[in-house]
Amino acid sequence: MEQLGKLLIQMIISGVMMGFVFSLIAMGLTIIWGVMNIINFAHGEFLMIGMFFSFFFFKYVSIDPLFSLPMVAVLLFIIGFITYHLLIKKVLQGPVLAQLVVTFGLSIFLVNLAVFLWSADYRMIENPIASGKISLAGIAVSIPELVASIGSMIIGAAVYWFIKRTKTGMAIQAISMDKDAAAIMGINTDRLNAVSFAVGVMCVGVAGALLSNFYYVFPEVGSFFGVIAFATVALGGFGSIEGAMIAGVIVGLAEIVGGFLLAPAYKYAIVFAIYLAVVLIKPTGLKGW
Amino acid sequence: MNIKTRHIWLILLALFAIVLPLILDSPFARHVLIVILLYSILGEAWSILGGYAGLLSFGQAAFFGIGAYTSTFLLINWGVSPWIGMIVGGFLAVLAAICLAYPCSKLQGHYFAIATLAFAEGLRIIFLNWNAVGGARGLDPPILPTSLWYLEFHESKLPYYYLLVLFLAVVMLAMWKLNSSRLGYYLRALRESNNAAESLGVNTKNCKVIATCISAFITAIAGTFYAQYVLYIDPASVMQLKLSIEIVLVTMFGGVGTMFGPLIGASFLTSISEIFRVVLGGAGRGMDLMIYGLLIMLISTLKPDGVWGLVTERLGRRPGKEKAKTSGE
Amino acid sequence: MMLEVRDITVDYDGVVALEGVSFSVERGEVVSIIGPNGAGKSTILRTISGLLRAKSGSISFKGKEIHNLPPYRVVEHGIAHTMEGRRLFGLLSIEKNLLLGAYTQKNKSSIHNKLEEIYALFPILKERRKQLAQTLSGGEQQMLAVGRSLMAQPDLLMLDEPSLGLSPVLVKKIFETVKDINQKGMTLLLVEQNVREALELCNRAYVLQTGRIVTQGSGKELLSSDLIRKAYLGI
Amino acid sequence: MIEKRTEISERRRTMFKVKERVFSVLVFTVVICLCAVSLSLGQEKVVKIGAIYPLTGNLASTAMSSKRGLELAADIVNNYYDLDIPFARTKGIPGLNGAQVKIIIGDSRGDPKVGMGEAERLIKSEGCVGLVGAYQSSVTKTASQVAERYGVPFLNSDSSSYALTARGFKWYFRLCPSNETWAQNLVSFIKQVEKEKKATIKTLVILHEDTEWGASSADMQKKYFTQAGYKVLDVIAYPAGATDVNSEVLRVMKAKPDILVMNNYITDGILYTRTFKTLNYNPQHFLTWCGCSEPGYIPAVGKDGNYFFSYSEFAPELAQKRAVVKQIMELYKKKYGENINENTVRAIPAVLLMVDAINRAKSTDPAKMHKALMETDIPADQLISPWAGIKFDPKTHQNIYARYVIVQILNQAYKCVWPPELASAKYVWPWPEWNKR
Repeated sequence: MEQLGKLLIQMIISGVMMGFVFSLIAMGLTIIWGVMNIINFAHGEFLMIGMFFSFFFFKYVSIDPLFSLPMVAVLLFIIGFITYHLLIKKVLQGPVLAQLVVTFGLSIFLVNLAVFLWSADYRMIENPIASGKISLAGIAVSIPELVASIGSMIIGAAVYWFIKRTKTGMAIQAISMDKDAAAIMGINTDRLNAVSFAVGVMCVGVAGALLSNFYYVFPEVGSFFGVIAFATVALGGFGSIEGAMIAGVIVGLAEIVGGFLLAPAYKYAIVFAIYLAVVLIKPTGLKGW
Repeated sequence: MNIKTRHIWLILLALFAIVLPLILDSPFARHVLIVILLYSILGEAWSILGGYAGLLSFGQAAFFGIGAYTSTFLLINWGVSPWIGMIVGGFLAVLAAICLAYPCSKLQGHYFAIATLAFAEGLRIIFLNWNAVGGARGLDPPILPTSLWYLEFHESKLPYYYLLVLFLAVVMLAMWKLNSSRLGYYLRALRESNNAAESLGVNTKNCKVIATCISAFITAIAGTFYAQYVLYIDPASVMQLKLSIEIVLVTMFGGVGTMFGPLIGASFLTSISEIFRVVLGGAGRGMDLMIYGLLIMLISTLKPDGVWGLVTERLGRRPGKEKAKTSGE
Repeated sequence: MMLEVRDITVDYDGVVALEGVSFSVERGEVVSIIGPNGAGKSTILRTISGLLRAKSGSISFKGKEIHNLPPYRVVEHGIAHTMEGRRLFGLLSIEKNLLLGAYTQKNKSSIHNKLEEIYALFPILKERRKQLAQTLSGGEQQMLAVGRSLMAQPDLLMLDEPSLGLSPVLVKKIFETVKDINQKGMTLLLVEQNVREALELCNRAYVLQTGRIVTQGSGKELLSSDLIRKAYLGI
Repeated sequence: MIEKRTEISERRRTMFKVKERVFSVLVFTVVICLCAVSLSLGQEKVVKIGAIYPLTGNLASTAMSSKRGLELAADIVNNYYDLDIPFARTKGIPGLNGAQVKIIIGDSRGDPKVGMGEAERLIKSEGCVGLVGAYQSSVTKTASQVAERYGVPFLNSDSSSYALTARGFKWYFRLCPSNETWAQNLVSFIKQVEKEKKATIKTLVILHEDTEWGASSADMQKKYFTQAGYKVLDVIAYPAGATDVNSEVLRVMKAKPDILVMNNYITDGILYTRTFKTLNYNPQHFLTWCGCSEPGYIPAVGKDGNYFFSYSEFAPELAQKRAVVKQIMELYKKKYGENINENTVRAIPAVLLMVDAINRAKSTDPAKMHKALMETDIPADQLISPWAGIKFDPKTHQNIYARYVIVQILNQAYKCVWPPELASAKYVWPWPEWNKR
């Protein structure tokens, strides 16, 4: 019994830690959705790019992922900004379906661009600063995961602060609630769309950089996180930042605790089942409107 | 232009469809044509939901998988003809569609989309671990002598091709009928606005459920065709999210809500993808899919109404009212 | 001439919404645009504020052409627009809604003064300033919408159906407020279906039908015109 | 009103006409493109061997290794090399007037349907006399069906699903061992450990990814371990490519097996290794399949990879016994700038056997090739794989001499520990605990 109790605590800790990373990924997606009303199917691919950048900084410039993080963030922000202007802007006024198609296309393109440039090999950052583990009373916490979850929490809090407390953030919220009303307040919606897209991409890129401390890097790594991110965002409520944060933790917990109690094979099925159960009761997710 | 000319065009089209595989006599070309037809049918079925009712489904693979699995399971275990299995599978898919659409009918926009995705992924995981249907090992339909009754043709691909042409024709006819029917009208009203449709007295819930059911039925039948054509199914090939997304892509690429959209989208995307794969895929550097993705992005930014819109505009015509509702006001 | 709209034509997806509409607003005036549902009244305001683009024609404000500007640039020129249905940011607090109204303003102390001014005008808003905008009643929401527009310190305020969905008492109150704002020197362009009140309030009015201006005149003239009496006042 | 209606229907009809025209133009374009593709692949006077591999997607890197193996084999056949291996010292196929061999690669994208189409294309449009491939068992299934239908040999050297040979196909031959062989090999190894190390091994847990390969391998392991009197406490399936494997490892820890038998791929292998270490999980030992033997594994986990047992189809130890193995390893390194790996080593014999069959048949006539293949009896010393030779079971067409070797990672290198005649190092048993290293 004591054994099981220990296992449970272990699982809850691991689940919550993983959950924070999911939260950050989902936050990026939800900002983009909230502001532009589009589902970014290439979201996971930006995660992949973040991971690759982090890996390259380590491999070729010998900068540890923890220290290259700000650079990765800036690079991803710029990539997001460019992507918005080259692609997203062009379809924003068009049919909803064109927006979906364009991000599908982007996703296929990015994965294979990565294969083309960097090959489909699996890579791993060897011995980053964040490595090893902490053991306390039989509960083990892996340091890279801990760093990733704390990092995600910090970045998540920063983005939350940016959205909720700054003037630009308030304008972004305004756009996500009512685009036209925001425009006639004097908000340059086009510019802020670009900013939000870039912030969204940055969030997921940073999550990628944090994951690269303990997760392998390869071109298709994003697809898996991407699907989980959709479910997380929808569970939290599209466009809701708080929702994304909470849902991320729920997904992390469901995956590990649910996987343990039911069967690991079904752990993602549990995540989807939770989503379905929640939207049947509250059609707009936990915190959506 | 009168009715007669229209009939002549239809007859020409039918003739074209009949003659095409005879000109393209390499089995690979015929294989590609069959894949195109399969995707066209799946696209038409998606179109009922996405194009007419404005309900984005990312879970078509669930229905496809149910169709493929049911007929194959019945064939393997009790030697039931796939024709019967097809109908049974269709009805099982309808059952699944009711289970999905009834509670989800109140979900709006992307919530519905993610719900279908969650449903399909959940179902895939269940099949992946369900040993009675082979689990991850998949199912191999027995290889029987060529017969129409068992839907297996080993000497030639033509029977598969013509059966699918016939199937597509029936589906398109049904779509055409649906378009001018009361249900079609309701569904279009639904696409424009849920509230408006309700205020017109449309029972939106029933409409959504019925649309999902029709779509699921057609998709499941296509699943049986797939199983009998490829003669191997597993959750990774018939229930994968990738398949659901390809179905959406094909339809949107061709142009949503048009009768020929899915066919055009499927022809275009499949042939482009196959050509790039054959020419560039051997290099193993992802170049084929890279160009494919680039092309999709280019067309969707330059011509958001799909290839259909590109062509109609080129000919000096607006895409008309069939195009999907734009976002916002 | 503060605002001059010359011969604008607007269409939605090929359906003509406005055809050759011209009118003007002088500084300090209240000008009403009245007309039935679907006549294109809101379209006029949306075109002026840059949300819609005119196919032809021109709009000038304080002598500058503004018809090619995006909405946020129009605001900078001094036009505030209170849209139909209030369009508040429901999940933000009242104060944040007001502050967003002053988005283009850079001077912090003047924003603060303006905020106090609005609170003085609508004391109820001050009382509830931390509440979410969506928790307000219809009348309060309308006050907030007007207050939010005023925060931009505009030269011209465009009000779209301010009385829509309000009880008669509140309608009266809103019109009093509008009059009050005007007396403090604000130029107003008012779109209303509440024809009598609108005409009583305004200096001049234009009557819009199926995208064209069919008649115009001072409020009093129109109130007594047969057309208006028959068509809108039911007399 | 009536006028208006006619106008509308007139417009609709014009639309319809336009649509038709557009449609035919589009389809016509497609047709032209397809024709162009099939024409551009004209006939040459060489023997073509078709190869189907998943060159796009997750397995692209693996498939690239295989592809290099095929090219290397073709190169050895076509040109003169001073190697002690058949067809190296001749140019081309001697039995066919020195005909050259050409490998035509088809990309399956890991999709059974695409693999099927590729088989059609390679056989009928390209005129390949035989097929090799296709890595994933699911693709091999559909592609070999096509080969069966057209009566063309399909030599499979990298799909392990036992179900493949159970179909009794006439034209399908498997050179490599199956997952059934692996299960048998594992049991023999464990029996040997019990004897040599005086270990008491009674229970095990089988962990497998939820793919065709993982599930069917687990089936076989469960069957053979149970038959041999061991107790399988749990068979745990988990989603391949999972983001986190804590729940899986905790479940294994709860079951407390003596040994953990794992069937996973490199990505999960890395994740598992780290999670085992974090949670300090130490059974008597780990037996892994694939996860720890892919080329990227050791660089990724470093020292933490030490002591894992893994399967292999390539034993570098062979280099000490057979000079040709060393030569090929060097040749490969020179040509591609990387070390040869088992995916490459697996691909080579498929091409060489195909050539051998043609050579003996003195023809590319399928029936004659089939006869030659059935008569195949290649001794071990002509191979670079650790198999005991190549000879096909007359019914299932499984290479009866195929076997795996078991390696252990020692000092971050794979050392062969089983079968005894190839063993080059003493294995470490039991597993050294994580915090005592």
